[in-house]
Parts: sequence; C-alpha cells; structure tokens
Amino acid sequence: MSGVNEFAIKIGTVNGTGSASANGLLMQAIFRMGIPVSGKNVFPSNIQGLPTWYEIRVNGAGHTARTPEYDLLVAMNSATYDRDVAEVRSGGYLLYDSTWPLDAALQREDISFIGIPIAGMGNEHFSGSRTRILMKNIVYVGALVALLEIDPEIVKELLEQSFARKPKLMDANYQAIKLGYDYAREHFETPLPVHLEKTGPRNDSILIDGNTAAALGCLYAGATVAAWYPITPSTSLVDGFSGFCEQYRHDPESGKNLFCIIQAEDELAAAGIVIGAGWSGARAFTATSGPGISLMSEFIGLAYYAEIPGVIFDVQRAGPSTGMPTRTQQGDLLMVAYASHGDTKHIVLFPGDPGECFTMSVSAFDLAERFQTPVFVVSDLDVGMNDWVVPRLEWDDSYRPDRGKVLGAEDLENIDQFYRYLDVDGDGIPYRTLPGVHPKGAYFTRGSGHNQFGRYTEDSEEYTQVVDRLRRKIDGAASHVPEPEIVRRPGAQMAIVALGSSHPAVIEALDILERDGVVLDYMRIRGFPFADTVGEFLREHERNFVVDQNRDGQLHSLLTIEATVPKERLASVRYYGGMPLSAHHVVSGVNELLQGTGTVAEYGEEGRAGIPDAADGVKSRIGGVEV
Amino acid sequence: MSGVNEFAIKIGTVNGTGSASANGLLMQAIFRMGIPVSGKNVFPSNIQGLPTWYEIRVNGAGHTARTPEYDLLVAMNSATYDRDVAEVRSGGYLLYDSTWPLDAALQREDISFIGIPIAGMGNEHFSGSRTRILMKNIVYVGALVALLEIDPEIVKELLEQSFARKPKLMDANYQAIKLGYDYAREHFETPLPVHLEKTGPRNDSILIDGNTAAALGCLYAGATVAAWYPITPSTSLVDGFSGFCEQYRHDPESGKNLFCIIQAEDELAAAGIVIGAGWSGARAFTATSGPGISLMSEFIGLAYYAEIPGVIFDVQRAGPSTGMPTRTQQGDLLMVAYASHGDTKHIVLFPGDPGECFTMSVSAFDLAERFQTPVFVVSDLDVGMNDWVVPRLEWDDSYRPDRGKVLGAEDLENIDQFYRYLDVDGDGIPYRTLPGVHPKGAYFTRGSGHNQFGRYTEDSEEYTQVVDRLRRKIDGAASHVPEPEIVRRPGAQMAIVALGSSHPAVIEALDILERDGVVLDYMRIRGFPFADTVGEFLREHERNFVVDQNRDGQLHSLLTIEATVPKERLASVRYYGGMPLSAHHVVSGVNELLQGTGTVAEYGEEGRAGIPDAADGVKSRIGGVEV
Amino acid sequence: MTHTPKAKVRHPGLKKNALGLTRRDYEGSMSTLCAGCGHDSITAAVIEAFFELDMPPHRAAKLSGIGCSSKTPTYFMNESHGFNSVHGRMPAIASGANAANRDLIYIGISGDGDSLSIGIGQMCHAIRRNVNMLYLIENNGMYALTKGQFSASADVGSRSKWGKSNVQTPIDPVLLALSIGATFVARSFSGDRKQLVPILKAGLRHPGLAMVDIISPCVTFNDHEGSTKSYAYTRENKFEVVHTDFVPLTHTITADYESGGTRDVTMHDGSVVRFRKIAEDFDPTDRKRVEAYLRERGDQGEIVTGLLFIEEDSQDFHTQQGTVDEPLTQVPFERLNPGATALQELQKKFR
Amino acid sequence: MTHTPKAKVRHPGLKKNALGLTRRDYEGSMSTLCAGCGHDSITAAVIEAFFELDMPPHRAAKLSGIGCSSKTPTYFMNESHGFNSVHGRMPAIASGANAANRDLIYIGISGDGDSLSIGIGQMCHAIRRNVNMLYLIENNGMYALTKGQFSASADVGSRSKWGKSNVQTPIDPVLLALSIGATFVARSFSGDRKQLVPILKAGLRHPGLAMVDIISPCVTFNDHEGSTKSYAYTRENKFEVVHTDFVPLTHTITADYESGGTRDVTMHDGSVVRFRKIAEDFDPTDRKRVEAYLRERGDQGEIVTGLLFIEEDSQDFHTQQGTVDEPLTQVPFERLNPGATALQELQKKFR
Ligand SMILES: Cc1ncc(C[n+]2csc(CCOP(=O)(O)OP(=O)(O)O)c2C)c(N)n1
Ligand SMILES: Cc1ncc(C[n+]2csc(CCOP(=O)(O)OP(=O)(O)O)c2C)c(N)n1
Ligand code: SF4
Ligand code: SF4
Ligand SMILES: [Mg+2]
Ligand SMILES: [Mg+2]
Repeated sequence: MSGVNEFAIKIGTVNGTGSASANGLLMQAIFRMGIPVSGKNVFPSNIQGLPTWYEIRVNGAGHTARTPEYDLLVAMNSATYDRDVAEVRSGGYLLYDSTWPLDAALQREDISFIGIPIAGMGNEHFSGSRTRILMKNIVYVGALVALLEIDPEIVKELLEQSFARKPKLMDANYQAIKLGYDYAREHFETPLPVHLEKTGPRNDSILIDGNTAAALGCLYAGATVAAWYPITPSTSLVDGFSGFCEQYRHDPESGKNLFCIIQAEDELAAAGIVIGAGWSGARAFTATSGPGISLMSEFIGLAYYAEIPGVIFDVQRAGPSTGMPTRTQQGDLLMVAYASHGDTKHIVLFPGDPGECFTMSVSAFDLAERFQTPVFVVSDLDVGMNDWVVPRLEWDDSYRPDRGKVLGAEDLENIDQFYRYLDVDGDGIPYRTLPGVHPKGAYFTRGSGHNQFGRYTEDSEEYTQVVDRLRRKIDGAASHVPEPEIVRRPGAQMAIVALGSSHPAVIEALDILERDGVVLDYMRIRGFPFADTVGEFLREHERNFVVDQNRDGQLHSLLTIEATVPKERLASVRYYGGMPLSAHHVVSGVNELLQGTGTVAEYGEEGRAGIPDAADGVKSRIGGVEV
Repeated sequence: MSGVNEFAIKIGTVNGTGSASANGLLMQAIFRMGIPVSGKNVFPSNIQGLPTWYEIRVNGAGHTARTPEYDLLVAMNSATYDRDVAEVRSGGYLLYDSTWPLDAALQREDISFIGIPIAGMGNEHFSGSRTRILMKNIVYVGALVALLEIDPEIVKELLEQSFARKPKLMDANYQAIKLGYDYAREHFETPLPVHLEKTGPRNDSILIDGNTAAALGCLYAGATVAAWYPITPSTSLVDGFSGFCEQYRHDPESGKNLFCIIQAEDELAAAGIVIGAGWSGARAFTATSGPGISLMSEFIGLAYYAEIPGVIFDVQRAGPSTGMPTRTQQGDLLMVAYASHGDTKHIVLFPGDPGECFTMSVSAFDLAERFQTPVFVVSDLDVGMNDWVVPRLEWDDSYRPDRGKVLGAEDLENIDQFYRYLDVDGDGIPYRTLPGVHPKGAYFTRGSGHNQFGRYTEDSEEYTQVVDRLRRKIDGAASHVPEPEIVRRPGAQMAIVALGSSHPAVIEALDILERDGVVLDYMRIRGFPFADTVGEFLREHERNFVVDQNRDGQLHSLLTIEATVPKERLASVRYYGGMPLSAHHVVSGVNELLQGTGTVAEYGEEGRAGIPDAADGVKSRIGGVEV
Repeated sequence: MTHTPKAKVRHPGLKKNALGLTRRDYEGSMSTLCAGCGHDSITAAVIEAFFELDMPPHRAAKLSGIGCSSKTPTYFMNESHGFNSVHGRMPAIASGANAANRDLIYIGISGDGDSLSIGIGQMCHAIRRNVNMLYLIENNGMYALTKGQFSASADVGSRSKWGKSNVQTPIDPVLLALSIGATFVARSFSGDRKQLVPILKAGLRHPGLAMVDIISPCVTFNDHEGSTKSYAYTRENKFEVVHTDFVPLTHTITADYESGGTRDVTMHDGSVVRFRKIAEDFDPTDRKRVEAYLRERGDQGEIVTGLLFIEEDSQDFHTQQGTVDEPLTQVPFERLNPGATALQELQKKFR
Repeated sequence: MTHTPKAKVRHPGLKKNALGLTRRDYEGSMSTLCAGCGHDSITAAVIEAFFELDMPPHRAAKLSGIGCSSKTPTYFMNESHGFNSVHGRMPAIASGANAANRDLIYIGISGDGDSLSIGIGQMCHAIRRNVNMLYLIENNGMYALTKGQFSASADVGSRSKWGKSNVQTPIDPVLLALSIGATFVARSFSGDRKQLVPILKAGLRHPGLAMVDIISPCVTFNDHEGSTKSYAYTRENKFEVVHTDFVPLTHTITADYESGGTRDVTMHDGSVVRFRKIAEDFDPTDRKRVEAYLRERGDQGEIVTGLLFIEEDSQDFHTQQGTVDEPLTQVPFERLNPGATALQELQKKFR
C-alpha cells in the first residue's frame, strides 16, 4: 500500500541535539506541497541524551493517523540502531550515518540500506561542535529532499523565512541541505519509490498543534486571567497564550498588559486563582494534565457547588500517577466527568483535532459562564503537542461572549432583592452578581451547605433543593454541549464510537473494515453530559464498538452509566500503550469482538459485562510491531 | 405503632451546654435495660450556641433506624420551639421548660404538653452558672426516668461509674435527677403509654460508635503509624486510636510508644506519610472525609501504581465541597472506587455497623498488604459517630497479620535476583522487599512508567505489561473482599441492594413492604471490586432496587459499570438530605418505582436509563416531616 | 453567642463617616461564635477600620478559608461580596479575584490552622506575589472548629483542653513572612483594639500584601492554664513595640496614645503611617534588624506587637507584572479580541 | 550524558572504607542528565559522603520528588531502596518512612521547584517535625525538567533562556528554614565538592532534619548571561563562611583545608563537627545572628555558603514523641496486639 504520497517514515535521533527543528522543517515542507501529512513526536521525559523519534506519515487519501508500518527509517542514533532496523517494513529503507560502518549483525536482507557519511561530511564542512551537531540533522533533511523528492524551492523558502534575520545560519543550513541532497542524488537512485508528488498548495489549511490552537481560542474568547503550573504535555498551551498576549494584548496607549498570567506555586493554587478570577467576573483558565486534575479535585467541587465559572484544560498523558509524561492516553475521562467528592458532575468538551481545540476553547468559556460551573476541555498529548493539518481557523467578528446570567448595577438597582441561588427561570440556572458592582448584589459564596437564598444551611430540605437544582442545571447542559459528529454508511447495523484524538485512526479503520466487508457507522462524541443524540445513535445500532485510549474502557463506562442504551449493545475496544492510536488497533479490536464468542450480550460468571478482554490483546495480534 | 419499648424521642438543646453527656446517659441507661435502642446526634458545624438535637429510638423488635415519628419531644431550646412542637406526632408529648410560659401560638390540640420548671428548679437548687446550665440537662433526664420508666438503679449505677472520682459532682447530678424525677411523678401520670420495660441485661452486646470500633480494629490489626488531619466526622477515629495506644501501646520496659501518630499539616501529607510508612513495612492508616479524599487523589494514584499498602478511612459526610460537615451521606462511592487520574481501581470495604468497622479495619490491613495497594474503609457519619448497639466484639488470638508477599533477608539471600514487579505466581501480585533488610532487596519505587523488573520505562509493551497485571491483581481481589450479606424471603422476585449505614433502614423497610404484600430479597454489599456473588444475586432478580444515600445513585452507577447484570434490572432509590436513612425513605422509594410507569426497563428519549427520578421525591411523599 | 447586631433602622444620632455611613452600615450577620471568642473582637476592629477609612462596603471583598476564624467574614459588612472558600486556600482565591479586579479592597481572613498548616504554601506564595490585600491570621494556637487540636503555632509545652502537651516547635507567621520577603508584617492582639484598628487601616492602604498576625484566644479550647495563647498569658507577655497611628490624607486621626519616639512612613497611596515606638531604636523598615529584635525579645518570652515591618517601596503584583490600570473585568471584549483579520494574518506562521 | 559508571568487577587497588567497600559500591545507574549538569556533581559528593562515613548502602533510603534533581537518587547507591515519589511530596514520604523505621539513614533529594513551590508546605512541616534525614535542595533557580520556567528561588532580574525576566522576590530556602526553626541549615555549591562533602557528612549525622541548599547550575536552561544561578555567577559571588570538617569518633578525617578560627560542635551521635570560619565572629549556633549575617552579606550581593546553623541539642521527631528505640517495623505483632482478654475487658466501658 506504500507508494507515491503514501508512506511513513521514522527518524531516530538523540534528544537535545536539535533534531526537532530539522524534523519540523521536513514536516512543513511536505505540508506546503499540499499533501496530507502528520507528524508524531515520540520523545522521552528527559532533557538531553536519550533516544527520541519523529514519525511522519504522508497519505494522499488523507489518512494521517499514526502507523507503525515504516517505509523509511532514518537512524541517527546508534544506541537504537537494532530497534530501528527491526522496525522497517519488509521492502523498506534504512538511512543511516555511514561515517562508521554498520554492525554486521544489523543486516537485513529484505530492506535496503542507504548509507550517507553524515557526520563525516558535517565535520569536513563545519566547525564548532555545536554547529556540527546541529548541521548533522540538516544533512539528513537534505538527503530526504532528494530521496523523497521534496520540493527544494519550498525548503529554501522555509529556510529563508526561519533565518531571515540570521543570514549566517541560513548559509550553513543551506549548505547542509545541499550536502545531503547532493550525496543522495549522486549515490542512490532518487527518488525512492515512496516519494512525494506536489498536489498544489492548500491555502485552506494550516499545520498546528492543539495546544497552540487552544491558546488562540482563549485569546479570542477574551480570557484575561490564566493560572497554571508547568506540566507536560500542557505547558505549551499557556506558553502559547502568553506569546499571543505579548503580541495582541498590550494596551495601545499605555503599553500595559490586558491580561494576567500567573505561574502558580502548584495546581491547587492554579485552580483557586481561576475560581477567584471567575468569581470576580473574568474569563479565566488553567491548563494541566492528569496529576494536576487530581490535585485540583477539592477546588473543582467547590466551583461546582458554589457555581463559579472557569475553564480547565486537561491535556492527558499516560497514567496512573506520574506515568509516562511524554506519552498519550485518554485516561482521565471518568475522573473529569465526576471530579471531586460528593455528588458532582461536570461539563466536558472533547476536541478531536487542533481546529476543535480552537473552537471548543471558545465554547468552553461560553458554557462556563452560561452554566456557572467549571468546564473541562479534555485533549491529550497527541492532539495537544503534535502538528496536525486542519482547515484554517475562522473567526466571526460578530461573536460576543455569552456571559450568562449576570446582573449588572442597573438590574440590581431595579430589583427588590437579589437571591444568589434561586431558580428564577426554571432552567436550574440562578443569577449571579460580581463583586464591587452594587451593594444590593452582595452575597456570600461558600462551599458549605446553603439554601437558595444563599444563606448557610444545615437543613435537609433547603440543602436538597439546591443540589437538585444543580443536577437539573448540569443535565440541562446536555443540549448545549457540541453535538456528536455522526458519519453513516449505507447498510451499517453496527457502529464505532470514539472521542478526541482517536478520530483519524477510526476514520481510517472504517475504510479498512468496509473493504473487509464490515460496514460501520461512526459517532464521535464531543461533549458531556451526553446529548440525546448520543443515546439515540447507540440505540439505533445493535452493537457499538466503543474505542478508548485507556485500559479500563472509561468512555465505555461513562456511556454505560449515562446513555439510555442497554449495556449489551456497548462493546469495548481499548488501546493504552501511550502511542497515538493507529487504525490497526481499532481494526483488530473490532475484528476480535466480531469473531468472538458472542458472549458480549450474555453474562458469564466472570468478567465485566460488555467488556470482553479481547481488546487488551490488540497489540499481540499485530505481531512484533511496537505499539 | 407506638407503645411499650416502641417509640422515638427527640431532644432539642443548645450546643455547647453539656447536653451531649446527658443524652449519652439516657442512651446508656436504656441500653442497659436490654432494649434495642439507637441514638442519632444531629449537631451543627459550630462550637457553641446553635440548636442541636439528639434522637433516641427504642424498638423491641430491633428496628433502630432513625425514624422521624417522634412520640416525645424534649424541647429545651426556645429558639427551636416552633419547629420542635410541629414535629411531635399526633397524640404525642412535648416536654418543655415551664419556668417561662409557652407562647400561645405554639399550642397544639393533638398533643400533650408536659411542662416542668427546669430552669427554675435548677436555679433554686444549684449555684454557679456553669453548674446551673449543666444540671438543667440532668433534670430533664430525671423527668424522663419517671416518664419513660427507666430503671433508676441503672441510672444511679451509671452516675456512680462516671463520677467515681468526683463525689461532689456525683451528688449534684443525683440531686438533679431526683428533681426532675420527683416533679414528673408528682405532676403527671407516669409512666407515659410510651415507656420502657426491662428485657434483661444483654451482656452479649455493646453500645459503640463506628469510629471507636475502627480505632480498636487498627489497634488489634497491629497498626503502628497513623497520620491524619482533623476533619469531621473522622476525627474521633484517630482520637480513639490515640487513646487506645496510650492505654495499650507503651513498651512495658521503657514506657516508650509502640506507635507513631502524626498530626500532619494537611491530608496530602497524611496520605504521603501512610505511603512512606507502608513502603517501609509498617501497617499505616489515615482517616478523613470527602474533602480529604479529594486532596489525597494524587497520592492514591501513586500508591496504586507503585503498589504500596495503606489503609484509608473515609467517614463520609454530606458533600459536595465542604457541604454539611455534620450531616451524613454516601457521596464518595464513585470517587473512592476510581480515585486518581489515569486508570485506577481500588479495593473498598463498606462496614454496615460499628461491629464491622472493627472487623473490616483488620481485613483492610490484611488486604492492603496482600494486594500491595491502598484499601479504603468507607463508612459515614451515621455509622462513624453515632452510638449503635452491636454484638460484643470478638478477637481470635490466633490471628496473625497477613503481610502478603514480602521477601525477608533469608529469602533474598537465597534468590538469584529480585524483581519488584514480576508476576512470579501468576496471580498478578508481585513480591516486595522492605528497605534496610538486604542489599539484594534494593529496588527503585516510582510513580513514573516502570517495567516488570522495576526499571524506568517509556516502552509501550513494558508499560502495558505492568498495568495489565495491575488490573488482574485488583480484579482478583473481588474474591477476597467480604462477601455480600444476603437475606432471602420466600417467593421474592425482586430485591433491595444497599450498603453501609443503610442497613437498619432497609431491614425495617423489608418488613413494612412485606406487610404491604411486597416481598423482597436483600443484598448488602460489603466490598469492592464486587464479588461474583453480587452479579449472581442481581441476575436472579428481575428488579433490584439499589438504595443510595447520595443524589446521583453512585452505588447504582458502580453496579451498572461493574456488575454482570443488564442495567434494566437495576432501579435506583436515593435519599441524600443528610439525616440517617429511615425505613420510610426506602419504602416510599420502592413503592414509587413499583407504581411507576414501568419505564425503567424501557428507554425514553430523556433521562438516565434505569434511574427514574421518582426517588428524588421521597421526602415530598411523606408529608411535612423534615428528612 | 456574641452579637454584632445589625440594625435595620437608622439611628440619626450615630456618628457618620465621610460617606455618610454609620458603623452599623459596616456590620454583618449575627456571630455564631462562642461568647467571648477573640475572633469577634477582631471583627469589631475590622468594622471600625473600614468605617474610619470611609471605604464603601460594596467595594470590598471578604475572603476566607475554613475554621471559626474563617467564619467571621459573615459577621461584618453585609454589603460586601464574601467568599468562604475551602480550608487553607483563601490565598489562591484572593490572588485570582485580585488578578481579575485590582480595584477592590481585599480582606482575607484566616486562622493559624488555615494559614500555617494546610495553607502555608499558598500563604507564602501570596506573600511572594505581594497580592494587594489585607491578610489576617486570627491566631489561637489551635484548630478550634475541629475541637481543639494543636496547630503549628502552638507553643512548645502548651496543653490542650484534652490534656495533651505540644512538643513541636511553633511556626511564627511573623518570622516566616519576614523571611520570605513580605512587604508589610504586623502583630497584634484581639483584645487590644486601640492598637489593632490603626494597624488594620495601615494594612488596608498598603500597596501589597499586609500580613497581620493577631493573637486571638479561643475561650472554649484554649483558655485554661498551660495555654500560651490564652487571654491571661497574652496580656501578661505582650510587649508592645509600636503603635500604628494611621493618618489618611483627608483628615488626620488623633488618638490619645502615649507619646514617645515616632517615625513616619509614607504609604503608596500617599497617606502617612506614624509609628510610635516603645522600644528604643526600632526601625520598621530594616528587615534584618526587625528579625533580630523579634528573636531577642522572643528569647525573653515576650510577644512583640505593632507594625513590625514595612517595605516603603512595595509594588503589588499588578505593578510588577505591568497589568493595565483598569480592572481586567472591565476591559471591553473588543479590546481583548484581535479580530478575524488578525487571525488570518497570524495563521501565516502555521503554513 | 554524564556517567557515574558502575563497575561490576572489583578493582583490588581501589581504596576501601571500614566496611571494605570501595566508592564504586556506592555508585548507581548511569546518569541521564545533561552533560555538565550541576546535579551530577552533587551525586558524586553524596557518594563520597556515604563512602567516607562507612555507611552500608542497604541501610540507606533515597527519596525524592519529581524533577531533574529528583531523578538523581537513581544515580547513586544501587543497593539502597529508592523512592522517586510525586512532585513536591518527598517530605511526607520521608516522614512516613522514618516514622515506620527510625533506624535507616534517610536522604531526600529535591529541587527548588519541588521544595519551594508545590512542596513548600511539606518541606516546612518536615522541618518542623525535625525528621531525622538529610534534605538536599538541588537549587538551579528553575524548573528544569519542564524546560526552564522560573522557580521561586529565581532571583529578580534573572532571564530565562526564553528571554523572560523574573519580577518576583526569590524565596531563600536557608532563611526560610531558619525562620521556622530548622535545626541544621547549610548552603553549598555543586561545584565545590571540598566544601560539600563535609557538609553532607555532618548532615547525615545530625539527629534531625539537615537542610542543605545547594546551588546547582542547570547548564541547559540557565547557564547564560543574566542568570544568577549560572556557574559563572555563582563562582564569582560565592562567599565562604565556614568549611565543615566532619570528625567521626572512630577516626579523624584530616583534610588540607586552610586553617583559621575553628569551632567544634558536638553532634548527637557523639561525633564532632568542626567549623572553620572564614568570616570573623561567625557562630553557627546563634540563629538570629546567622540570619542577620546572611541578610547583611546578601545585601552585598554575596551568597554565603557553609554549615550556617546547627542546633546543638536538636531532638528528632521520635525523640520528641517518645517512640521506642527499635524501628516500629520490627516490633513483633504480639507486642502490638492487646489480645482477646483485654478486648473483653475494655468493652466494659461500652456497656
Ligand atoms: C480539606 C479540609 N480538611 C480539614 C477540614 C476540617 N477543618 C475545618 S476547620 C479546621 C481547622 C481550623 O483551624 P484554624 O484555621 O486555626 O481556625 P480556628 O477554628 O482555630 O479559628 C479544620 C482542620 C476541612 N474543612 N477541610
Ligand atoms: C503534580 C505535578 N505537577 C507538575 C509536574 C511537572 N513537573 C515535573 S518536574 C517539575 C519541576 C521540577 O523543578 P525542580 O524541582 O526545581 O527540579 P529541576 O528539574 O530544576 O532539577 C514540574 C513542574 C509534575 N510532575 N507533577
Ligand atoms: S471554639 Fe474557640 S475559636 Fe471557635 S468560636 Fe469558640 S472561642 Fe472562638
Ligand atoms: S536540564 Fe538542567 S537541571 Fe536538567 S539535567 Fe539538564 S542541566 Fe541538569
Ligand atoms: Mg486556630
Ligand atoms: Mg530546579
């Protein structure tokens, strides 16, 4: 299935050697050629000296989920040669630094070795160890330009843009590109059978990671307060916001900041700052990952019960505990839905790509203020930190923030008495006031028992009245969160259900399965509490394969509890190895369930109903490939 | 239904005035007369000056759940007279302090007023404001001794025991008793129709609260390290442990402590200390309530993933957030089952009375060390802080702690190499070593990715291998946690399912329902992950009414996810007003579901399947009574 | 039960401040604390300070954690927004509220449990950020609301009502705050309203975090022999360094304090705080000498009170960060959103 | 990548300590830190200290939080149990481990992010408890593992690699520890092994929490102009107060330190620590003078290093609490369980 505009390459280097920028250059050049492409950065939780990989998949048909079928491996790290060589698909290529001979034990008959004396050429042409190390990376890019037939003009253009103000660096880079390029052209038949063919510039799309897009969303939503504590993979979201603020948020007259970003002492404080700011009337957010959500649990319950808006980004990584901070997973779904002790339930949005990270960030602020509650935007390392090709972001200048039911000075002047937690409109959403606005707006906010008038209570009826309204309020949000995306195929009786970064893998899997005669519908869930459409869709299908990037089938559990569907109709497909999801995970999971014993709808004496353990074995069924 | 040995009284006082000891005296006297009794302390989250109530239910048939049908109200707090008067059942009695005349507006035709000049008599006979305030309480006890025909010998005996070393106080108390007693005898027909009849001493039972019993459990289990942060309603557990240690845990030779109790700076630290101590090989525990569990979330995930034993008591109170600290609820069930981000699942025990608080504390330590994981003992304010009559606690001196798979110095000497996370026995439980024992036992504990050999990893397969084993390990605990208690009634097709403090209310409800022709089986769940028996039982019944003391039906949710039963068979009955559960809550919840539209097994377009909202309305259907 | 009674009818004879408000307009709901609780005296002093400074109640925000002390914001200024948050987390709430709206007057009330145990990290970092607020620790050496456990400020040798003896070194919030760079540090005693009110007023005007540790005896769990935070102990052992006589620009308050060496410190809002020193050579602007002095007196078993340290050129968080002068909550959306054209423009870098 | 190579073969020529072990027996896995990282130098000093003190590796427990610094326990003493816990929470783990087994030698390794931000509360309270352990802060003024954000110890005016400038007052762990009653406080520099090793040895022998703040430059994110935690800055500005010359009872270590005024401090295990003062009149037992001196030198822009404070009659947590001498983990169950008869007896009070 490999060929022109249809292949995957993997580049193995050492972290801290500057390969990231070289790989970015490569990605961007391919992107500019108009060909669907994705890049997955597989990096260690470490600063310097450990193996790191970058995977690029090119697919004319638009399937850009990660695939572990590598046509070309660029092996720049001798420490991982053995593993890298083993991973090339039969018939594929291995590009290595032939300055030193390759260990004979690494030979494979079924692949081609492309040796280029990269270090040798680098040492010859460059001086200074720093430059030499950096230029090594550019040399392999040059070789790939030739081997994959990347448009050299685009590469030149990119270099010019990057080094506009540093002509010296520009020259070195250009020279390095040429070294690799020329060597490859001279010594090998170029291009390789797997190569690129320009399909014209696609001005309608951009190459962006989800955290940057979410940062833009916060900027455009009018967020003014951000509080955070650094944690991978969420850090770049606040870094992005901070960068955009520097660019767009200085008061033109005074030059002062129209924003306030607080690097808090920890995640508890970050959550508290967001709550304090939301209480005061600012659009405020924090970004974190699983451990941060755990630490914020107490504060989340306060915001839920005291009804304070705020937006919390959870860029998920592999858990539990510290887990694998630089690996992706969807392991926080259950926790986020019900975070904190006592009866709580939260609004959650699940962006499926960076484009949605942008739009859903904006929706999150609107929902948070409309429903006066914390709203979670739950993405993961794959969406958050990897570059995805998405349609250009659009903005409608007629957008105005939905500030929800906030009484201003005039409103207060004209009402008799303000009661903070009274269900005036029957929709479960009370009115609120901001501090400092009007004496009649004063009320007491508390996480302890309160009645609908906002007074402290320990009375059962008064307490119950408020928590019952809270339940109605949050349930009411089901019709305001983004509707699921539904894709139907004629004749489908069964369906796949997924969310977030699983999307590209599922889309590809649907095609593969259809080719194999398994026609499935597809629903991508985008919000919680689940819209009615979710239950309807599930009930329409005799079997729904719920795809989870976690061990315990957390989306499956959520649907089991919350969706109006017999649980026998929900089957579970799970992959949780920490790499971005691939189509084959989904395909083999579904196939296994289809070929299974049919026990899904019955009840054995053991095991969890509806979740046969089959999907655990996904990885073992695709033979040898590291997933 | 009221009568001899079958009535309920409620005593309204002001907190901080010493009424707690008077009420305790009353309870203990009734208990010593051998009659089944329960006392519910309904107190404010405050130190002095606010209304507080104490409810005593006497029931010869053994039904001692709280009932809001008061036969006699002792109204000692003028601030709550109106409410107190309103709560007396028709035909019942109100005892009040007639030193001042009762407001005419408070008169009720259908109840009898028993006026006793309590303050007047107190001021006459006692001097000093402190003594006068304290003795007021004892005077009403004296009146009750007459009115309810409490055995005066027992009261005397109790006073003698309490004041053995303070004869002066003894005299004052005795005098106060007599004042009330004589006045009542003189002015009213005693005893009232609702009164007591001695059924002989029951030496086989004790009157104890769950926290004290749990503290004893920790003492007997050999716990040596306790770390905690004060929080209602868990504080008395550690206080109890500390008291028992002072009594039983001093080294006979040196007089030094055979325990280490650390009042930590917060709940995070308390959890960390327990983990550190468990890692070192001590039996360690903490006790907290909902907010503490939220704060411990991150550490709980660490203990789960790094496989460190520890026992965490969650004495639940009404949430969310600070909620109502002095009210009871079962609102942490979902949180505790899956606490922390990422894929986690925990062993949880649910004591149904103080007796089980004792036995399950011991089991919790055994399970924690056997499965090398944090184990939760989840009770609530009702079990934890109220006095319950339970069978005498028994101890088997042949008990030895199950330390689980710990390799000692000798084992290590004799093995080739120790690997911390290897599944040697195929049961998912690896071997562990304690620090300081042997050089060959050294390993590195971490919350970050690790392989079965205990080394750091970011490799998918190695990571997956460990988390898959963890899942097997915890699932394996299902057959080691306490089995559910099952009560069958001939001909029952449906059943009630509950846990913890719901027990007495359910037991009583079963009788009431049967009388009304509704015959139900009953299962009280005692552990999580659910034993197979749980699913079996549920599948045997066409409908299971799951009783939850929380708003969202958390046990219902847990069963929906985890038990092998179609969710259509699970219906939900919920009460969450913060008072101990009463039979009428259960009865009306079940009746409503039975008389319901039958939509439970079908699927409407809205609502949560299997959880019709009927049960929310429990309180409105019992008319006026505060619940 | 002590009262801070709230009169609904105006008493024409009551003294009015510049806003035409009487003290009653600064009062709150009835206190539910124990009769004689030190915290109630502090509440009264807070009311006095706001009244005397002519501050409009609705422009203040009252924030607290959890504890008897943290309940007190309900007992003053019913016309202010209040936020009784979670245990030990008031500093973060205050930081966020202040970040959003720098124009309000923030008063945070905490206890020694709230601030020195569970909340010590948040307190340290609010101090470090120099959030513009008055931060009160109503310090009774214990966790009162949970019935009398020792707090981190309990002195070695204190005995609780339950008969246990504290063995751990206390954390002194004043020394702690000084060590991490607090810009305003004071200590007083709940029973000494004469000293307390001026300190609170100075703190309210300080452009940054003004930390005031107020020894506030718990009558219920602490007022017995052996407790070093009891009324008796504190009254005997208090050693007064400076009285703070707050002098607003509009009109100078003159109080009949004893005279002595004085030193004027100019506040950042232009008003002047006058220290009346009792100790010789006391300079509230020299951090290291203050520390040394506190330790020295402490070694003598004395509790030094007064406005102990003030940084004359304190800059609050917003000033450090360069936030616009207007509250962020009042910046119109149009000035926050770069618009559709800018979005298209900036996306060039993602091509 | 820097190495702490682990040799499997014994080199007969290597120097042995009293246990017959060589330095190699105190080494760990290969470091994965950046080449030239200050933290690796500290690792080497730790190895040296344990070796020289003849401590059996398996009797030590190595604890840490999360960060580049917190990774280092993997790089020394493979025969010790190690616990790389969660961010900022090492102090609680250490407190618990020590509570259970007071016999082991505890070394906790943390970073400035780990200890001064997320973990500042736990650190303060471990200090307050005086847990018997050596507590190292490998202080680089930043969060290195998350790629270079400022930490709470970053100096005002520091610039990060990303060009931003820090505006907040730094928290100095030494002053903080002194203010809350730490019983052993020292500061050193990762590049100064001669000074560091004796300090570590003294700390390991101190009966209580020995806090050592070690300036440890991050070459990757901090070693550039403008950073006040860089090698260059620290070397130039370091001002040495005292060398610590640790003198165990068994044999006296003599090192070729410059001579000068000395002062002997007796450690609680009976061994003697000798301070060699470089500054005149420096007394490491007078807390208030130490604070004043640090501030004074700090005002001059100098970083004072050395064993700065030691409380001569420090009592660790167990001593304060009165725990039995043997580790609680070794008390047999029979001595912990009162037995069935006692249970029946005590239930009388529940009748
Ligand atoms: C997370 C959490 N832990 C514990 C508690 C229980 N709690 C309530 S108040 C309090 C201590 C209050 O002490 P302090 O701040 O000194 O106030 P005081 O009552 O002494 O005025 C505690 C531990 C809580 N509410 N939340
Ligand atoms: C709860 C939590 N929040 C955030 C992180 C991310 N994180 C990892 S290391 C680190 C900072 C480490 O700084 P420091 O302790 O100074 O160590 P250094 O890397 O500088 O040596 C942070 C914020 C985390 N692991 N856990
Ligand atoms: S318990 Fe103590 S601190 Fe709390 S209200 Fe009563 S006197 Fe005040
Ligand atoms: S990033 Fe800095 S602190 Fe971390 S290993 Fe590299 S040099 Fe050391
Ligand atoms: Mg207190
Ligand atoms: Mg650091």
